Amino acid sequence: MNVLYFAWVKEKVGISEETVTPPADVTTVAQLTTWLAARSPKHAAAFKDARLVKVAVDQVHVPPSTSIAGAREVAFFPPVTGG
Amino acid sequence: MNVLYFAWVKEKVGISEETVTPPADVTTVAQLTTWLAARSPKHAAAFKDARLVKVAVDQVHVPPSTSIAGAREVAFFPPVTGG
Amino acid sequence: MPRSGVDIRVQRETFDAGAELNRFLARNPTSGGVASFVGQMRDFRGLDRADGTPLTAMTLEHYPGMAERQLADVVTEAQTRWATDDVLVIHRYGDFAPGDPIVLVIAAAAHRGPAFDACSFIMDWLKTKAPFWKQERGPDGSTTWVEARDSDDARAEKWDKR
Amino acid sequence: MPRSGVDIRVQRETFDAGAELNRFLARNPTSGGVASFVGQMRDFRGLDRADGTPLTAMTLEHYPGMAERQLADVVTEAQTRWATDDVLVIHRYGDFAPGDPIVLVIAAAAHRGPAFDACSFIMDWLKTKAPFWKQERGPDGSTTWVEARDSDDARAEKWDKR
Repeated sequence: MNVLYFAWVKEKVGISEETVTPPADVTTVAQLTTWLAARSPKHAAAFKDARLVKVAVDQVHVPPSTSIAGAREVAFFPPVTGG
Repeated sequence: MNVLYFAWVKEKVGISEETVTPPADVTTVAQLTTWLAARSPKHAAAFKDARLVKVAVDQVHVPPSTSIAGAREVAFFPPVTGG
Repeated sequence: MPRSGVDIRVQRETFDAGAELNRFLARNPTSGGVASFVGQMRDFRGLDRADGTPLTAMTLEHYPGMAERQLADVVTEAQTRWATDDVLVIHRYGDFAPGDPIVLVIAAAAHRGPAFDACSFIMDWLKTKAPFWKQERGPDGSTTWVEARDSDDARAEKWDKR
Repeated sequence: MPRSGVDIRVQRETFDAGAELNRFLARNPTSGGVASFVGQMRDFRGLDRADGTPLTAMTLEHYPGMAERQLADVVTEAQTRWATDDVLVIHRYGDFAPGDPIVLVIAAAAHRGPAFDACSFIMDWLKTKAPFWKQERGPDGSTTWVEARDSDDARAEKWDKR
């Protein structure tokens, strides 16, 4: 699974992209977030307040309860501020 | 007093402008309208349904009860349809 | 803050909407939001083309002097209600063919809310206050004075109910 | 009626708002109403210049692919809600100086109501859905990621309460 980070989430994690293989018991976005946060102190800092981090699965905004089954690309980022 | 007509009011009256001197007992827009309507059959046709005709005194929209004391220019026209 | 700019023109000649927009943007470079509206002559009468009857030409009559004055009053009212940086209004009169531009309104403000509101308000109010009258011509040569629409009155009045 | 046109571009290069508006008008000659919005980089942070702090530069990061996709979804939603003839959206990313254009939205419809509504709706929704992030730079060189504004969420949500 390809994981992308944007804006200050990217700065905190320190990388813009990584390929991960979460264990089988990680089935939702919320569980993936918890699992990623345990990967390094930088990941932990980025996900410290998970409510501030928005998620898109395969380029669609989703809530934390969403399944990640079959997901190819999961992105984490702050609330958007374009326009 | 200069009286102006626009759009279909002008077409019905048959002229775009005339100078009139109403008698002293004609003091409001409503009375002026009644007095003008009596000037000719064409005037009568234009003012047949006076509610359809809007009035401006010195280029400001006014209701029929408005005084015409001191008015230099009174205009009669249909509801506006620009834009 | 300098007082909001104002540019109001009532003219027979056509206008170049894109060139006007670019000139307006150039003199308001740091207004965060610039909203604009172009009204063009439709080629049909009615709410949509499928149900409408075709139009071939239009004449816009106006009341010189009062037209400029009413547009200025409408713009002043908008500037009282919203913190605009600049406003442009061009309203044409005379003869039109389908597709010809009739009116252009542009409003600049720090943020998009007041820019959109001021622009939309000016269009709604000028529709019921500025002394212009449309006479449409159909394919058979017949002419009709356009009747004022209740929906325009309703749109103009809704600004007082906010 | 043909299906509404759509032109969506996510690009680093600047755009010429006036030229885009004129091209858009040229291909929609008989749309009665064409509403547009240009967003430009402000030279201050905050609600108005008097209370704000100065800005010297900005970087807009975006999520390639998802940005185009979200903009397309927002435009489709607008076209579902209003009978638009054509819609254009250009959203830039990369580095900006104060006054630089960021976003352009143009909507054409038979009448001004749907044109204004579609244009304003697209701006409100893209503000909360399209994956772009602004990082502002002040005169001292310090950078700040812009925080999402509650007022933007409120504006986006108000379209569902109409």
